[in-house]
Amino acid sequence: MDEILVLLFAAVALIGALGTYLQRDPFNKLIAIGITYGGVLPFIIDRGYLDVAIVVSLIIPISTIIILPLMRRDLRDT
Amino acid sequence: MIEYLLFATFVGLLFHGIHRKVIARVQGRPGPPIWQEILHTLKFSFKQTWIPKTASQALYVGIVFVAIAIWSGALVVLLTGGSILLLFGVYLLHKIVEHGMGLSTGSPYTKFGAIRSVISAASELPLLVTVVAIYFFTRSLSIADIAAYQAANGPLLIIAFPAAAAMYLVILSKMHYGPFSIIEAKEIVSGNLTEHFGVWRAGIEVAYALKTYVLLYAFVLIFIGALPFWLTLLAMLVVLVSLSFVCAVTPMLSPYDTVTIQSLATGALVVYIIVLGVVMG
Amino acid sequence: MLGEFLHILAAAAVSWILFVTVDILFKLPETGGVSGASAIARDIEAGGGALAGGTMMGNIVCSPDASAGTLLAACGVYVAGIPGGLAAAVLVYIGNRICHDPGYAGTTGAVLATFVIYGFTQIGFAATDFIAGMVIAILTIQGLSHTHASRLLARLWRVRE
Amino acid sequence: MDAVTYSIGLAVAVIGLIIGFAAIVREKDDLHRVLLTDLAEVLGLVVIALIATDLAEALILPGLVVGISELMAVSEVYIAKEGLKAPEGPAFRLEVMDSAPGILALILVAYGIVLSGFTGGAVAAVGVVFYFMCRGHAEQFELIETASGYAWAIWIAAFFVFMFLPQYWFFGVMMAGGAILLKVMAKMSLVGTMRRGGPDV
Amino acid sequence: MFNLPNPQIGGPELFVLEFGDIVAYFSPYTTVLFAFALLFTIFVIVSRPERQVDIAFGGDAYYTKEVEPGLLRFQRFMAIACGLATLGAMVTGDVFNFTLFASLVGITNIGIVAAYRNRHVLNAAFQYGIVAMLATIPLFGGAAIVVASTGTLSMWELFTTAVTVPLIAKAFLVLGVMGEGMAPFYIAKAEITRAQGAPFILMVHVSSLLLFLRVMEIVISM
Amino acid sequence: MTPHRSIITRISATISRVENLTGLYALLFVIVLVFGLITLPSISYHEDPLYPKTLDPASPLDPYDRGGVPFGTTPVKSQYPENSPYAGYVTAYLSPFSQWLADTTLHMGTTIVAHPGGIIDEILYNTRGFDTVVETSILFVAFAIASYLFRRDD
Amino acid sequence: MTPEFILGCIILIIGVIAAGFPREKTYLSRLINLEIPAFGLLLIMLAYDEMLALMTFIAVTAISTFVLMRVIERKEAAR
Amino acid sequence: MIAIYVVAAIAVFAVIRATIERNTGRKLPYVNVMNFAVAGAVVLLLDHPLALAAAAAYFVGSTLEANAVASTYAGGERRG
Repeated sequence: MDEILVLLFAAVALIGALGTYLQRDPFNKLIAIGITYGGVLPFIIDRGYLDVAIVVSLIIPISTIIILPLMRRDLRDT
Repeated sequence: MIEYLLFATFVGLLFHGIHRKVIARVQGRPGPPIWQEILHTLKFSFKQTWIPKTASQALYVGIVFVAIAIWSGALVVLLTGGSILLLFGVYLLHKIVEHGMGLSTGSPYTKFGAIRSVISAASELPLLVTVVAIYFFTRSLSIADIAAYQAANGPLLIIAFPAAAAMYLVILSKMHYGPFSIIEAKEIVSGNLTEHFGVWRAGIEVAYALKTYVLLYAFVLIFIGALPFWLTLLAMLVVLVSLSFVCAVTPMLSPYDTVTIQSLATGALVVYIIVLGVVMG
Repeated sequence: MLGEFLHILAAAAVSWILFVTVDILFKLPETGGVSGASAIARDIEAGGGALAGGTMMGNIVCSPDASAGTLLAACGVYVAGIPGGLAAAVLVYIGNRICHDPGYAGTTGAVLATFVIYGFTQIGFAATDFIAGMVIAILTIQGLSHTHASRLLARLWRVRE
Repeated sequence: MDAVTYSIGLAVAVIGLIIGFAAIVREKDDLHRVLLTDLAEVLGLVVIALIATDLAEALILPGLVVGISELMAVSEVYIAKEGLKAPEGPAFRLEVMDSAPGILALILVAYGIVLSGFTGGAVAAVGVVFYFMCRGHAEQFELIETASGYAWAIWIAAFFVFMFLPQYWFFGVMMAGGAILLKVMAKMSLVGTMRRGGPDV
Repeated sequence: MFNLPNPQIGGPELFVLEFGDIVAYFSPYTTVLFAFALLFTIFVIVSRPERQVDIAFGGDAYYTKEVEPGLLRFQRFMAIACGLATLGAMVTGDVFNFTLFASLVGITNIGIVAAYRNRHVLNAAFQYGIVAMLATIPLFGGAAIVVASTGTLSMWELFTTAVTVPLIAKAFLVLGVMGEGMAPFYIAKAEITRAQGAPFILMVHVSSLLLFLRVMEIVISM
Repeated sequence: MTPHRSIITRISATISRVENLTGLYALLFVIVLVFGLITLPSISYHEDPLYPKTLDPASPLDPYDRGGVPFGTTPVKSQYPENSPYAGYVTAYLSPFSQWLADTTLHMGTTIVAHPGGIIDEILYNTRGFDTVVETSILFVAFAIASYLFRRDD
Repeated sequence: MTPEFILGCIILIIGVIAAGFPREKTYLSRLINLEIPAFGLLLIMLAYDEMLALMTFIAVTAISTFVLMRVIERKEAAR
Repeated sequence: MIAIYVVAAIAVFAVIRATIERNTGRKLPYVNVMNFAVAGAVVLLLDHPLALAAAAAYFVGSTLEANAVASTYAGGERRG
């Protein structure tokens, strides 16, 4: 991975992290968390730890789904 | 050793009597005779004894023996020139005795005493700071080494005055009728001593006498140095009388105020130690 | 450099045609597979797009469809040739099941794309061209203008009907 | 890693700790405090991670498990203290909650068993928790607890094999790895069963 | 082969127990602490809890609270675990091992008091729990800084004069033990003390004080 | 309460509330940290650590390849090697399954080493096994508390 | 000093600020913000090649998210 | 190899679009583009059969995430 790629993927991760912080809507925050992981994954791959990448790729969505019951409409609207 | 223990108990009880007498005289009362506490202990030894029905029995009885054992142990440590860290340990463990006495009976008054004992745990901290400060000077915590250091460099009372003040505060907070003795305040009857009567009370009196003896002895030994025996006793008496004066003229503080004052004193001493550490490298 | 770039653009066109065809054949614009896809469709329609196109876009977001099949098949062909492409098809199948997708657009797309891409590699294209091409193709649908993309897809869907 | 990296990392960790603990100082709500405690755990792990040797990992693994188990206990105390009840009304459902848990839990549990040890236990537990969360469960507390109790005993036995009969180290490794896997997984999966009371969900 | 480098603080070592890299030791100081912890663990095992007397206001009525058997069993289990953890913390010869024992003490302390239904006690237990969790950070962080800056965790090496431990690591360790055992911040503990079950509640105090004593020895020696 | 309270009374009022405990502890920690931040430059990394890492990207065991022969010795830099006579045996051990993985793939090092046997297990179970005993006990106790509280109302 | 390490430190600090002082002080937004420092730590562990720790950490984060979610769910339901 | 730069640039572009878009429903397609790009980048970075599995795992995982978020956004499963 050369400097350009590092910068590009780091930009993805940073935009994701800042987006998570700055956005107010919880859905948008969760989406930004997904973006952050999209920026982080190439770094794991680049070091060659594919098994870790696979497992982490599966667990991150699970932890997002775990948060979702807090955002159900019927609960939030009332 | 046994005879020394008996002697220490006797002297400690006598000190308690002197303490009461001095306070009374300062406050303009006649006061009890100075052997009152000895008589007290003897009286308790022959009174009827049982265990309250609500108490946690093993703990209720066991704690008395623990109290006597730890202070006897502390005296042995002092006499054999052991580590003052151990002395500090015994002092902290005394806290457990106070809690245990109060908690084991089931009576609300003793419980309040125990709770106040828990609250006032900050009273141990100055002693800890004392230990650390002494270590800074002597580079050793064994009493023999400290005595040797003082023989060479003069008493620590002068060299490390704040540490001595801290230890003085510690002894003060354990004296009866003092500003910090919230545990035995009269609004909660006798605090955690309320339900221990008869032989148990006598045992506790013995332990407390040993405690007073050990603390005063340690103060003299650590901050003034190894003196001849009679001179040591005299120095202890002087320290005691000064403590009695303080106790006589200060009101008892409210429970949390004692914590605040002791913590602030500890904080000041921590600053002192940091300064020491910076200055002495 | 320029040649490779042209290759990528050509590959993008090929993949675009491939996955749009397969998706429309499998009736992706008809209904949202899950409630989320319908919600995306509604939002796109509210933003000025067409509902049928929005539904297809929602379905693409919510489950691996033919576009994902094409991408993974390209990846599979790149790392391991035809067997890699077929393995990618299996993975897409599992992905479909995980994402509660009743259809087989993704799997079919992956198998088809495997052979198409393999064929193109024989005539001078590289599999990497198809990976980049597929990303460009999906960018044109999902990432440039939802309004226009959804209208375009809706028009194609009317042709199919 | 070189010394410069360590200094920078430590400075970052300390600054982070200052920010995080300043937030705790200002926080008055108890549940927010629990959340911030979780943040502080992460920062504590950063300090350990900076050691950068194999020892660091051996220290992180217990640290992680200690953190999650204390979090579990404290949150349960919080629920008891506030007298909170499980939410009424229909359970939260998504389409993917029918399809995903089975496959993902299978993958994660199988992989966790391959991994074994702390890591395997945690990974497998995520699968099990996810499954229980989405699918509901039948309460089998006693069974799971018994299993983990035995696992604990097995691990202690394995430890003594290492200490006193080191020539059987191979046996010890297998016992310890398996027992910890079982223990961590069993304990953590209890979390998943705790979400809703009653077996009818 | 093992010689305690600083007998002037806690006395010379009496007995050494080797668990791989973790070498536990008994010096006169730690032996006394160990014996004390053992004594109170035995108290916990043999004694029944007291029955608290409640006085109803506005009358002469008073009654003794009954002890719930399930609660009693749970508390006794927690208190024994706490005692064992304290025993371990007293003799261990490894900094990280010590911090682990300290956090075990912290969590068992929460367990002893968390079982009550009294809201005030539970609130105190919760606040205490939060502090105990926060305290794991300085504890483990302190151990981590020790190992990173000196390259070892064994007290046998750290106590030698050749190894200097950073001041912040020592401060972290003390702060961590203060949090786990609540040694000087007794506010939450005062609330806890109101709960029933004297031998078990006492274990909370015993463990925290002993931990504090031990960490002082470690920090002074380092 | 009198309107003029001394500073000591005010501090006492603050520390006597349980709810302020967390804040007080955190404040104390922040103070220590700020002091620590000043002393940070004096902390240097010890260059000769225990259990050092060696990385060999070409090895199938990548982040954990520490050399050695299976069922033989591997040099492991532990504190007291003489206390763990079999130190190093676990490091190089591969179970048949992980051996097969190691022979076939390159990027599965973590999986291979996590399967029992490997440097982390060496530390966790052998040289520093006592830690792991305590650690599992913490897990045990914490979950005992949680499940006791959870089930009490049933 | 690898790029992973620098990126990890930056994300860690962003995350600590985000979780410590979220823009909207709700349980939910803080819970989501807690994921950011987790990514920072992930990158730092990656920089030091601590893969087993990384994997365990991610798994444990998911479980602790679940634990917190469960408490928050009850708390919100009680309001 | 120009492909990977193209892919990474598209990822950044998509992320920026996604971040400035306010509507959640219209945000998700942009994120979807990023998922495609990152999954492609994974394989382009490391040419190995397992990389395919990693790309698929990432892609499926993030699709699942988007699916779940969108469904919750829509109000959960309809019930009769």
